[in-house]
Amino acid sequence: MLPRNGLVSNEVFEPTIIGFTCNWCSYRAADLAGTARIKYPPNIRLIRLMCSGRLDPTFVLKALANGADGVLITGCHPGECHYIEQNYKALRRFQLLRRTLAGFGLEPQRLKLVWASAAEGAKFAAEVASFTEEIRALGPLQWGKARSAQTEAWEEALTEGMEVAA
Amino acid sequence: MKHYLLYPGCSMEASARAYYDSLMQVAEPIGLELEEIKDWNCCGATEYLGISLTPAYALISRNLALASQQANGSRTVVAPCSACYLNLAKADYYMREQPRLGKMVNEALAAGGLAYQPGSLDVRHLLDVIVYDIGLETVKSKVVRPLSNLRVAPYLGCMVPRPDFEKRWSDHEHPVELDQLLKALGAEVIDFPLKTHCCGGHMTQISPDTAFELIRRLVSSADHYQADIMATLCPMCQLNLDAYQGEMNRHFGTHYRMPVVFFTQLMGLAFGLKPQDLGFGSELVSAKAALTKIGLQVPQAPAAPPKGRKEQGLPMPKPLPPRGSRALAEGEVQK
Amino acid sequence: MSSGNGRKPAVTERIGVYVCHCGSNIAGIVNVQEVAEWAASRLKHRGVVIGRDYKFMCSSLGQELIERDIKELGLTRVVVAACSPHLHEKTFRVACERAGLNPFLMEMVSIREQVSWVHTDKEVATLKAQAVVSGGVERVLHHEALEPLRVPIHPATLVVGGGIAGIQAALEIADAGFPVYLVEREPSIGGHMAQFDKTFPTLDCAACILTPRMVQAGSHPNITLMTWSEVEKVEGFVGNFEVTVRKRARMVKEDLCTGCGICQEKCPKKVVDTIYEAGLGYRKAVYTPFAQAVPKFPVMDVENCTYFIKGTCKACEKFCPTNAIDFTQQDQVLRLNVGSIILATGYEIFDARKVSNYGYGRLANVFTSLEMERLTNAAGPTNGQIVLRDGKTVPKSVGVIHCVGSRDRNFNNYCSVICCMQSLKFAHLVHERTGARVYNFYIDMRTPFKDYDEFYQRVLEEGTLFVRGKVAEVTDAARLPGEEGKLIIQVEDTLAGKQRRIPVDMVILSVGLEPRPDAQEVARRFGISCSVNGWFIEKHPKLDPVATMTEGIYIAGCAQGPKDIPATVSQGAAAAARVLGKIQQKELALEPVRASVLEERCSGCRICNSLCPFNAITYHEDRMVSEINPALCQGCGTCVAACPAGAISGTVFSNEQVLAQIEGLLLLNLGEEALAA
Amino acid sequence: MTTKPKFAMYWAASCGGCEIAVLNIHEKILDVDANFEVVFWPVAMDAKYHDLEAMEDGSILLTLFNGGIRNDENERMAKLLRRKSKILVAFGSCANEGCIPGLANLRDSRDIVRTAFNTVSTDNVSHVYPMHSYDVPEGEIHIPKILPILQTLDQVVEVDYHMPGCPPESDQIAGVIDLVIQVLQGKAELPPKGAVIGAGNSTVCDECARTRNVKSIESFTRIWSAATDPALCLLEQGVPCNGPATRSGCKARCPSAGAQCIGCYGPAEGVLDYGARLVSSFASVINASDPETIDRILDGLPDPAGQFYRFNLAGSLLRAGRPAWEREPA
Amino acid sequence: MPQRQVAMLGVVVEQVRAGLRTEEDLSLLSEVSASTAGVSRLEMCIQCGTCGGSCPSAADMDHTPRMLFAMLRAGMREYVLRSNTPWICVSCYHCVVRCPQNVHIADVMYTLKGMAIKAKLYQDSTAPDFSRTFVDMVEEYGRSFEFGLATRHYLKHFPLRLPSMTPMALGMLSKERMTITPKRIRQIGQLKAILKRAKQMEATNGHGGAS
Repeated sequence: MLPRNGLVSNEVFEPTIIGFTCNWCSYRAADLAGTARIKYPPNIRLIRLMCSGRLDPTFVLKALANGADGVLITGCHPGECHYIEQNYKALRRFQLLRRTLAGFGLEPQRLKLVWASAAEGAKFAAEVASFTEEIRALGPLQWGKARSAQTEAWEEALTEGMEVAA
Repeated sequence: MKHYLLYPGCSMEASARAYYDSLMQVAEPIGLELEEIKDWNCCGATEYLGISLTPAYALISRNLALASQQANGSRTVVAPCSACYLNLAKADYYMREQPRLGKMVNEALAAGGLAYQPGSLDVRHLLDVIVYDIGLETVKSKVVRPLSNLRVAPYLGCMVPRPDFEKRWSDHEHPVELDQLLKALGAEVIDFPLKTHCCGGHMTQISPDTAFELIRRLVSSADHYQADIMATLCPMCQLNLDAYQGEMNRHFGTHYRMPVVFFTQLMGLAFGLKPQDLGFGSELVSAKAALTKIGLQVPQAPAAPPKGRKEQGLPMPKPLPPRGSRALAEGEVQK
Repeated sequence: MSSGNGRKPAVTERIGVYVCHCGSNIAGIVNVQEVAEWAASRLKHRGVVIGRDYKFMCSSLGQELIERDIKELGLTRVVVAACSPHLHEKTFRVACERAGLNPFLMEMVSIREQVSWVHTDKEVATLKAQAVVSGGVERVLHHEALEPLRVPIHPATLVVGGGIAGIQAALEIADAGFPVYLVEREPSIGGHMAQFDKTFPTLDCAACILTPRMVQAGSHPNITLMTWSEVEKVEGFVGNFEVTVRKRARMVKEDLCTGCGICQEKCPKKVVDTIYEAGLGYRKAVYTPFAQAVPKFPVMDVENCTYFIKGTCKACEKFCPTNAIDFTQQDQVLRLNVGSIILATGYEIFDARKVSNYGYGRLANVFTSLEMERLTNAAGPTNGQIVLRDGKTVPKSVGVIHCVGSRDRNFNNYCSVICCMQSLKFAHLVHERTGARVYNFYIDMRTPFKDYDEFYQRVLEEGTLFVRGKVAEVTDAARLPGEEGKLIIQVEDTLAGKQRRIPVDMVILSVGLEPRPDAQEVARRFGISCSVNGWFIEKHPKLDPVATMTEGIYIAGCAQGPKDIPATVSQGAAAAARVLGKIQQKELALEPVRASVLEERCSGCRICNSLCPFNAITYHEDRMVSEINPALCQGCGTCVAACPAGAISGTVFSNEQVLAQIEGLLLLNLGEEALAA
Repeated sequence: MTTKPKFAMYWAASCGGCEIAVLNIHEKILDVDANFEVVFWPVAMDAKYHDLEAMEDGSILLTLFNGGIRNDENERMAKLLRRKSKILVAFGSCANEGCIPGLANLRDSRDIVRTAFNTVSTDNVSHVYPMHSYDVPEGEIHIPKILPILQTLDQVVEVDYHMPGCPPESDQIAGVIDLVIQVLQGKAELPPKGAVIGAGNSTVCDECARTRNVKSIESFTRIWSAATDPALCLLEQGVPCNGPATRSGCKARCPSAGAQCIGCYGPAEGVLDYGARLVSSFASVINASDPETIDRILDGLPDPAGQFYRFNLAGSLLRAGRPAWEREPA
Repeated sequence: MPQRQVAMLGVVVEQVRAGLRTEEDLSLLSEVSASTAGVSRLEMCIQCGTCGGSCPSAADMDHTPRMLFAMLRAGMREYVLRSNTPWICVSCYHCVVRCPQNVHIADVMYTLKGMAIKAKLYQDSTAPDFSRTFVDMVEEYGRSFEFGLATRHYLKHFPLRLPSMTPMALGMLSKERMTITPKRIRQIGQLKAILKRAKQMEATNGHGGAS
């Protein structure tokens, strides 16, 4: 377990979260949270993009498919995008992607969009903290982990069939 | 015919009988169809909220629950009494703003086999409905006896234009709706500066001296503007200004005789209905003198022009058009 | 074609990983030595050949460490784990360049702002730092050698707005010998300052200090003045903007007009002047807003001109000695090429009618601060007489209300900065000119700058009565004896803890400052953004207050936020300095973060076309493909993420780089055996 | 005659459409016969697994493998044919990305068995269920085990070439066969290993005749609910057409017939997740900026997962839905 | 007010004067906020005095609303709950719509009344009694009953005023604007059940509930 998720302790489930930040607002908010020494859970690992508009849904799927339990997308507040209006595109993609994930039987809450200006270090930290708790509450995702348990599925299907027969 | 659910409120059956009667009289001609909420209860006025939160809101919400059960055609509840209007509107709004409150209230309602979904009803005041749904044009068209020469002080009191959660009124402090309506009736409407100030509320019961001062302010100001009569839309205001006017005069040694009636009564007059059918005569400060002026062509002594406005001198800024998309109001802005 | 993970090409790169202690800032929480060793051992198979930790990587010694390894170990990639790239990315890029490694082959990851400063558990923090480094290693494998983009800069500058900020900026640049186009919407430059009488705290006359500057700007050989004009369109990019300006028809031939003013004299049509006279005075249908207007040529207000309404009159034409009047004049549309743009579009004053409890618009003797400026102005409608709306009565008592429309969530929740001082100024002027009793009603007294508090002291000495409390209402409803015929100001004197009713003859509302109503639209036109409150956003609130996020576009004065004249002027000068700096470089280098279309993969679906706010994407009907102009592209990557065919790729933040970083962060690169563990 | 290179074709979890498409190349099939010795092709000739097993590794030159890996028999055959073949081609959508059978990955595999053997439409009163092994007088017999999820061929074995399509267009098949023959005759070179063959490099729009403009979607509609302009891009008309993200090669058959592309040719070159491309591009051109309006517009896509992953689910990054991964379906 | 309370208050005053009670009761602010319908925003108050300036009955209050909020923040529980301010509030909402910080002032006043009653910390019993009487009637009949209310109340609190009030009362009666018999709603049982449940919840969920 450790390597995949360096932060698992036996008592509580420690989720792994990938966070996407935009270079102009939310990444700077994260910097500010740092310079202000505001503490937040270590579960999140950040990736810097130029803009939330750069966020390709592929990134989110990649993260979820490869072991992340939740993904946090952050960007400038509506109307304050460094690239004028690209965060609106992020918003639209986020909403459609959430619906699509739901189609996969995956809790939409595992994907969250948060606006944080370069001045909102405290907000950024608070959002990370609350999101971590939300994901902790949802439990591990561990996408694809059941792949090993191939035959079981069959045996169960069979026995089940028998029961029905009986 | 426009259909609404009516929440009359306790006073309408007693102290504000005139309000109720005149409303019933004018409703038909302007095409206002009012269906009373069955077995409604008191809204708690301003008292229950001060005792405890959940029961107070449960008390109010029982009416909302009953209304939404009864609602078929219309989901709009009309309240003629300001306190009732505010309480109903407020409960609906806060249960939305504070879902937990909604949850608690509904738990309580469940004990009576009732439930209410916050936001599912529209709570509006009678004046709002008449001005914005029925329309001033319709009202105008029914006027057969214009209230010309009658100088009326439009008085709304507090709880209708404030806090105005749904932004239904043109302004918090100087709303124009009542003025417009009275103008439509042909009355001469004074720019009454205290039109949304307090009548004393329950202070007549708790601290009469406080109340008397508040009553005095209103009456004296109306008198100062040479109003013949005050038109109000709130039973509490009417009761305080009318019933306690004498006591107030005694208290200050003044001699005001300012009749205070409900705007619906004046509507009735303008529509040519009989004063007694409109509850005239039930006011303690008689409106007779004022009534005699209606229809008479005797030229009035020119009213003192409002202070500070002269033709020459520096130009005045244009007044701000009423807030919101209520374009209807635009044409009718004061003067 | 499907599975993302799995087979990877064997790594041929040689990566060096450098972990900074930052004194104890990082080392205090993260076991930096362990992280460095971990990278060297566990990520060996990913190309890491050396992992080092050092006290201060950004120090010259730290940099030399990296440079030496590049040379001696033949590193082809570098990962620095330290502070935020926003602080030292440049530093380490330069270091790599010195050692002959392309600067863009360095990746910097933050383990200070994102790890040591925000976490407390040492073990966990160290583990996270490892993950972060691993992400950097995977990412850097996909970096490519890049060159910064170089674009030439056009020497001309466009200054929008002819207020004091714009004038200052224009003069600075023009004096430095470069051409400037100064565009102003109104008939004359001068802006709000031209409306003022005295300026705080020194009380020197606004006209006396402003008009010389106006004349200078109007006559400067390097300044092309365009009043009664507006910018309609902005194309191009930093260094090479192409701007479309509409020069509205003046109906006055500038080459013939001598500005003698006879046309105004003879014009029979009187109009309330809501702009310059703030609605307190009148002008004609053909007019110059004020005597010292620059340029001197009048403009014709066609909405009000009798000739344009009725078809007859032409008095101005008849009497014009030089036949300068031309009723047939049409708007001109000009296209200008400039390298830089300065926006100094100023502010609007808050509409006091919105605060209905103060009665402005209903109560005759309630005035706004701008009306007051005109009242006190010797050239104003009353020749500087402070009188009531009746035009003659001198007030015996005056109340000045601060924060009208400011610091109030019902209107604007920000502080308008200048109100306290302007209110104190009015207190002084009223006292000086009428001897009236003056009350000032304030929430907090804010007099922070040079000689400001001294001025407050002075006004205190003059006997102005200060009441701390936000005024509740201004009414004409008399309640007590002595209130009849007065305006009563009702307020809680919060220091006395009592409600007071103060009767006065005149009320002055010190109204706040607001963004121009069309600020949003202007921002969109110039490709910059507005804050929640509607002010233009600067690049950095502290370190870059006059630049914007859009290269080559600068802001100055109140368009960026409320400020007083000194601050406005310094911003004008600052913006000019930034522009001059750029012009002198002749060309500028841009981060090579750019998107490009792979033509053979583009199907011409045109989904990307509408996504670029910088119009960098053009569609070629003939070849049925879209193309991105690298000079216009700002590198946001929105089109890269949107392209359904995956035909658009972006440098510095490519799909490969981000996806690899994800795998790294999730430690997939440790291989299956590690995952099993 | 025995010097002719050997050819094999196999179907795993698929519908058989791929073989029809192959037969659909008409007289070209004779070239196949002329140039190849067909050693294994269950649908066309009788052959036994043990014959195949007996063959020498790498002795088959070309194997066209269609169908996804749904059960352990499919898996065994995939590995076997991989061993025996020089060139293994993932043939058709199922082998490449799972196709329609892959949609079952949204459910728990036990549901699939239940659906097959115990639904109202199944006349199975005595609830007889298939069993993996069963003793009969002749001895123990086996039937394949179903796997929790359907996998694509390259998720199970290494694949040399990918040939997309449901089914691949016959002319494309013909083209590929020609190419291989050319190669045999030394007249041409094989494309680099792992390449996609029998398809274009761009997407469907590239071959679509409809005029396209700058896009801005106000609402999504269905082709049957509104008359569409036959000359204008369907997506611009609000019809969720997957063309922009789907690999070219079909000559835009569906759009030119007035129907939106449903994506059977799979993702374009180098695309990691087909659905993600559509999510991103569709959302990007929605004309709304407030969450409510966006939601209202998105309601026009009732089943996004189905819309974007109809053919590509098993080949997508997530590969399957939650229930398939979990022993306790959510 | 009873002797004991006076004494107590006296002591408190002494302590405050002596600056002994520096320990702030920070729970007070949050308690009030939690007990207020909607979002009180009390913590946002900037002490500008708009409320005190707007209040039509400020003259009769022993503290302006603004001061009350300052004391509230300082945690001066007894002072706040003893203040007559909430009882003098006429719910005119001028302060609410004018407050630059959108503090729900009127609703906070209701909350403070409730807390004062619970803590038995009000000075003048007139107002609480009036509310109580009113509420009792409503709970009994489902409707308010002005005549009974007014008479009962005046008898108790302003017996001396009664004579001068009589003409008014008689006028009201003669004009049928007051009935001597109260009206009762049909389903009073239902209402009583609802209020019972509500009160139970109030008891279990602490004062307010909305938080």
